[in-house]
Amino acid sequence: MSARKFIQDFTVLKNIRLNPRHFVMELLAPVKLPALFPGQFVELYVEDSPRTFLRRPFSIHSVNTATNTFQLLIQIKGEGTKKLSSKSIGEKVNVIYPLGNSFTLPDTSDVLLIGGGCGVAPLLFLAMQLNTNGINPRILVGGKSKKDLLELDEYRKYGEVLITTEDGSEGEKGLVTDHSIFSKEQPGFKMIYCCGPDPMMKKVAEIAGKYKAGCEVSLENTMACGFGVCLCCVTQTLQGNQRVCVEGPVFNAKHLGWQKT
Amino acid sequence: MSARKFIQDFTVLKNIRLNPRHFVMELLAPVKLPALFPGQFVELYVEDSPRTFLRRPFSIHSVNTATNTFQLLIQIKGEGTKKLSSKSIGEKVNVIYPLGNSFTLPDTSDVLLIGGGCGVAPLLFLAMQLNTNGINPRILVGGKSKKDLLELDEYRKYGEVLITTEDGSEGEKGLVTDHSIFSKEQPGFKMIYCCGPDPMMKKVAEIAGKYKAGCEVSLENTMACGFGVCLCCVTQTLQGNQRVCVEGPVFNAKHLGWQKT
Amino acid sequence: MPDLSITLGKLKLKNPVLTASGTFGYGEEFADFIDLGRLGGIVVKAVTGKNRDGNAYPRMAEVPGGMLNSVGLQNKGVDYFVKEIYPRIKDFTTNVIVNVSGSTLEEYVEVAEKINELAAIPAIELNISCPNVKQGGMAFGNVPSSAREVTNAVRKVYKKDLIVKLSPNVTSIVEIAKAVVDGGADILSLINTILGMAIDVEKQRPVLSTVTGGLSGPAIKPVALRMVWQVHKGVKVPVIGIGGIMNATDAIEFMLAGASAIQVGTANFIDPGVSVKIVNGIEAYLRFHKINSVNELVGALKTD
Amino acid sequence: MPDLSITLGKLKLKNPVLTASGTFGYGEEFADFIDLGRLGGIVVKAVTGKNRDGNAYPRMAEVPGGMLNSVGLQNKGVDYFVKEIYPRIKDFTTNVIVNVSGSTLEEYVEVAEKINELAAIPAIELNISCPNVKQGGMAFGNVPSSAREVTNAVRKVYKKDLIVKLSPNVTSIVEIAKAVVDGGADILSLINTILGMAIDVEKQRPVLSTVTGGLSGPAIKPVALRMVWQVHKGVKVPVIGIGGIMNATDAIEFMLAGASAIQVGTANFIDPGVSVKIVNGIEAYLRFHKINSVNELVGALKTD
Ligand SMILES: Cc1cc2nc3c(=O)[nH]c(=O)nc-3n(C[C@H](O)[C@H](O)[C@H](O)COP(=O)(O)OP(=O)(O)OC[C@H]3O[C@@H](n4cnc5c(N)ncnc54)[C@H](O)[C@@H]3O)c2cc1C
Ligand SMILES: Cc1cc2nc3c(=O)[nH]c(=O)nc-3n(C[C@H](O)[C@H](O)[C@H](O)COP(=O)(O)OP(=O)(O)OC[C@H]3O[C@@H](n4cnc5c(N)ncnc54)[C@H](O)[C@@H]3O)c2cc1C
Ligand SMILES: Cc1cc2nc3c(=O)[nH]c(=O)nc-3n(C[C@H](O)[C@H](O)[C@H](O)COP(=O)(O)O)c2cc1C
Ligand SMILES: Cc1cc2nc3c(=O)[nH]c(=O)nc-3n(C[C@H](O)[C@H](O)[C@H](O)COP(=O)(O)O)c2cc1C
Ligand code: FES
Ligand code: FES
Repeated sequence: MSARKFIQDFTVLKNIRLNPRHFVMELLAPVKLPALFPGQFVELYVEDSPRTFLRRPFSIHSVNTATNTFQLLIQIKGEGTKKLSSKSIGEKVNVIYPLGNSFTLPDTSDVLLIGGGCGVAPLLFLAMQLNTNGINPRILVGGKSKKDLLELDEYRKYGEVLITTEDGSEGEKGLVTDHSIFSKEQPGFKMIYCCGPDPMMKKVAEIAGKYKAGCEVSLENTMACGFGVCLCCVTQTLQGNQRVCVEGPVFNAKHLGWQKT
Repeated sequence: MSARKFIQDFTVLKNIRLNPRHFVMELLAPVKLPALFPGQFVELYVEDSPRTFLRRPFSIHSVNTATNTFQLLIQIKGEGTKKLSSKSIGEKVNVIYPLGNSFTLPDTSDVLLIGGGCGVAPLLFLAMQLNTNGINPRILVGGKSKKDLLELDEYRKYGEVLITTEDGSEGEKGLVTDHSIFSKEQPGFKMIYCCGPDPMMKKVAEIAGKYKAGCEVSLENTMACGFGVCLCCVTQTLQGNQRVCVEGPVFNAKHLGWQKT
Repeated sequence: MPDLSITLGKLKLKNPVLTASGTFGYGEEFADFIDLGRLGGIVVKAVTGKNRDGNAYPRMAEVPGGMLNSVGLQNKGVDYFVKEIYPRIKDFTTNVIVNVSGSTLEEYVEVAEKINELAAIPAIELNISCPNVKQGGMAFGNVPSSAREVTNAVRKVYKKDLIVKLSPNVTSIVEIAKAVVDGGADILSLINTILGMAIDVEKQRPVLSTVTGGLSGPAIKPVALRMVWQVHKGVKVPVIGIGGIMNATDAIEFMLAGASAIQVGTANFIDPGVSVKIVNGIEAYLRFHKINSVNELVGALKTD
Repeated sequence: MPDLSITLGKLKLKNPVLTASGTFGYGEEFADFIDLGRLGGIVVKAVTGKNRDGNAYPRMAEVPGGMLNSVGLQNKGVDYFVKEIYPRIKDFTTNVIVNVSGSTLEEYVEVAEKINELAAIPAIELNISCPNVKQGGMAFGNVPSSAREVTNAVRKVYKKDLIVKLSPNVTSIVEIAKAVVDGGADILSLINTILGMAIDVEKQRPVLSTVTGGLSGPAIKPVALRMVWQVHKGVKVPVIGIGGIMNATDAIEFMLAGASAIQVGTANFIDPGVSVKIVNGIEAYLRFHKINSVNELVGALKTD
């Protein structure tokens, strides 16, 4: 049922620092990439890193089948992401992929993508795929401040970009869920795809409910394996505890139990 | 009583591969080097090395007060030495030094240095110091084969070099202790300084006894701290268990218990 | 070509490398990465009497040289296993061993009895050492008398090879081992995870929802190795060594200490192909040292 | 400027950072690297009744995230300590605590009695948990009744603060803790090393001359943290946390779990300046979180 998984050494083609805490890494596959879908993620092994033990999961940010590469958008959090940020062009990174399920294609063209912080990562790939399917989504991104908004021009290629910042330095002031489109009676979306911090996604799910729109969210969780065997990454759903790495990371918001974190 | 110890970041100035398993690393001190003595060693911290936890001890191979550097001669054994071997020029290495006692100066000029394998490391520094004191030692080095003999031309600057190899590919065939000078009645040495594998040093100590020559050996042992506090590195001596890292690494062979290893 | 096969009780393994319960799913998830037929055996995830949802998340914390988990025996119960999972895995060309868990003596017996009926399962591993459940698990495994009792009760209904998995969270592992052998265990496996804890100092909260969890990975290897050695010297039945095995060298350490076979656990998460690499590495070691059979390694540690 | 001072029993520490016995010599060796006066205290190497030569070498094995040692209480005996060492260290501007060890109850009492006479030593740490000696040590620490008994005997002769250091190699650390408090301990310190083992597969021999040895370093931190938390909840006396502390974050984890102070052990070998860095790191944490006193951290873990 699920697609075949691989463990392969990829080559770093680009490693671009967007700001002090974020970078985009482009990785070249050693053989032809299999079909990849928005929402899926990969597990990277971090070499020469005494303080990391397990692999690190990252969503696929974009895929380029022509160059046989994919990109990751990574926020530097701790030791593992710091080590990855200093990888040089030409170095190898061991990758397990493709992991997890993916966003489902909408049966409407009134689509809104919502990303908070580094949660935008999988949405670029999704926006690309929607375009391929003739859909121009609106893309709402939020950040603390102007400098936290990443790659806006990239997103603009695939749809209209709406912005909120907590300090008002760009777009509307406030959280993404405070955006003025949510005060309209007819906000013009029937499907929301969302990725960001849990409280934000919970709020977005409520908004979707209010407007009777569909809503898929991409969750994070602490992962040991990433491919379904350790049961460390479960989240509460109407079907009981489900694995974020296999039954997710994308869930229909209505099916989730939304545990406290 | 013992000299002040330092913990400092040194800069890699040279990293020269002598053969697949040996390299010489030259390290530049961040401030003026204190007085260093032949036989003393240093403890290096190995960065980015998930499989090493403790520091790694190495004898001082030579010192250049003009350039404020010292050199280490290192054999690649495991993870730590492998990581050190790939250090680039300009990288930093954290060093605790100077550690241990040192060879005592001889009251004779009939001096023989004996080194087996990587045991030659501290003998170069010793040979230099003997020269400064007007003594030209003979230097007997042994190896399995010609290609294991390192830096012979360096040693030749400071004294006559005698050679044994186990396969006879250079110098006399056999172990250092089989060398023909030890079959002479008057071998012409009153003091031996020796560093190498335990069985070799034991044999050398016997030879010294036979000829009523003095004999100092430089021991290795498993070290956790290197500066005298863990008591992990003891060796049996006539005064009970003594720390190789403080009371040694240089011992008068007559004082040793020579435990089995 | 050295002989890698080994026999534990009535259990014949093509090589001494098994995979540890809870770290290998039901084996299927690894089929993309390795040929399961290359393994000596696989021990599947714990099976209990009824469906269990396990503990709340977070269930995992990374720690130096290892990880903590508090999965808590999540599984769909023995009937589901028999009906849905067994048919999918029964034709694996390796030994499939079921890890049997419970909260009460009766539950252990019920599960063992039902697994006993499954022709393609040659052995069970009785998990009296799970630190992540409030009742049962480690509570059985930490007291010699109750460890003996539950083993004995299962022994009465289970006719094939009975492996009992020991908890390291005890003063004397040998005492527990003896009690369990006394109760009828054919084989012992050890160790399960060591009870540990991690704290997020920024949140001032435990990382795990359950506060404490089980420590696995290289961090526990020295303790596991010591216990395997003690148990190997203390009892007569074969021992399966578990704990922090990341490569063939680690596996060989366990065999020298007295393990007749080993299980690879947490290492599977980092490299899902590691188990077969360990098989190959053991073979290379035997060849290099000109040892004809892996049996010669078992307990061969020289301590004179 | 947050207040780092803390009081344990009658013992006043300028901050909660001590150094662990056996990893800090007599403190003198660190004077080149740090100002000893910056520390809350130092616990010196074990002192026994008579001179002990300790175990044969090799005494050390490096393992993932830590090390094994089998030093075996090498020291020159209490009389030598009183005569030769005490005069050299008595004027340190920090608390100097003596780790008291022995093979028999009488030996513990003898040493404690002699140390009791030393004005500049405000406390002893009773080491009933050394895994590296055949008699005494851990044998006392692993059974509640004998742990109580030796504590009680020492309590009768020792008038100042009596710290008892617990062994982690037990089924229930709380049971031992209670017995020891019952016996008269003012303060508990935990954990000592966990019994482990390492093997050289090329030589097919144990790495340590004693086969087994004590595991220390980050590998044991999760276990130590769990035990500190259990003991903090289980007894009323203050607890000193020990085990794998490498930096201020680790130290704060222990304090949140219930430790009133901590000891830095193996980390001293890798960075002899680490103890003072930990003092500074705790201060920075308090400042950042606007916490006035380090006392507020003790047991502050939120588990709701
Ligand atoms: C399915 C999935 C997809 C993800 N996609 C992306 C992505 O596209 N880009 C990106 O930057 N990050 C992504 N993450 C998060 C990323 O995996 C973590 O930030 C990373 O593992 C941290 O590693 P580290 O070694 O740098 O930090 P650590 O030192 O391990 O941790 C630093 C801090 O981050 C927290 N943390 C660690 N792991 C996670 C996690 N899995 N989720 C949330 N917080 C965590 C820790 O609790 C700690 O507070 C994803 C996570 C998951 C599960
Ligand atoms: C005082 C002293 C001076 C030394 N001087 C030198 C020197 O000048 N040049 C040099 O190349 N080496 C020297 N050594 C040995 C050197 O410290 C070890 O080879 C090194 O620590 C191995 O580290 P590793 O991580 O590469 O190997 P590891 O992976 O740690 O070990 C690889 C193998 O080497 C063995 N080994 C590890 N540590 C030691 C040790 N201390 N002594 C002997 N064998 C060990 C291990 O048991 C193992 O079999 C010295 C050792 C001491 C104690
Ligand atoms: C995530 C996880 C889940 C586990 N689940 C089980 C289990 O269900 N039953 C069991 O007996 N052991 C379980 N264990 C313990 C392992 O089988 C093994 O005994 C332990 O992890 C030590 O081996 P390792 O260090 O190689 O992982 C689990 C371990 C982990 C890490
Ligand atoms: C080399 C070494 C020697 C030790 N000697 C003693 C000792 O003499 N007395 C004692 O109570 N603990 C001794 N210990 C245990 C430490 O004090 C400490 O409890 C243990 O190492 C755990 O802390 P750590 O992980 O920070 O090292 C020793 C530990 C090591 C590593
Ligand atoms: S991370 Fe292991 S099951 Fe999801
Ligand atoms: S290595 Fe610690 S005392 Fe010598």
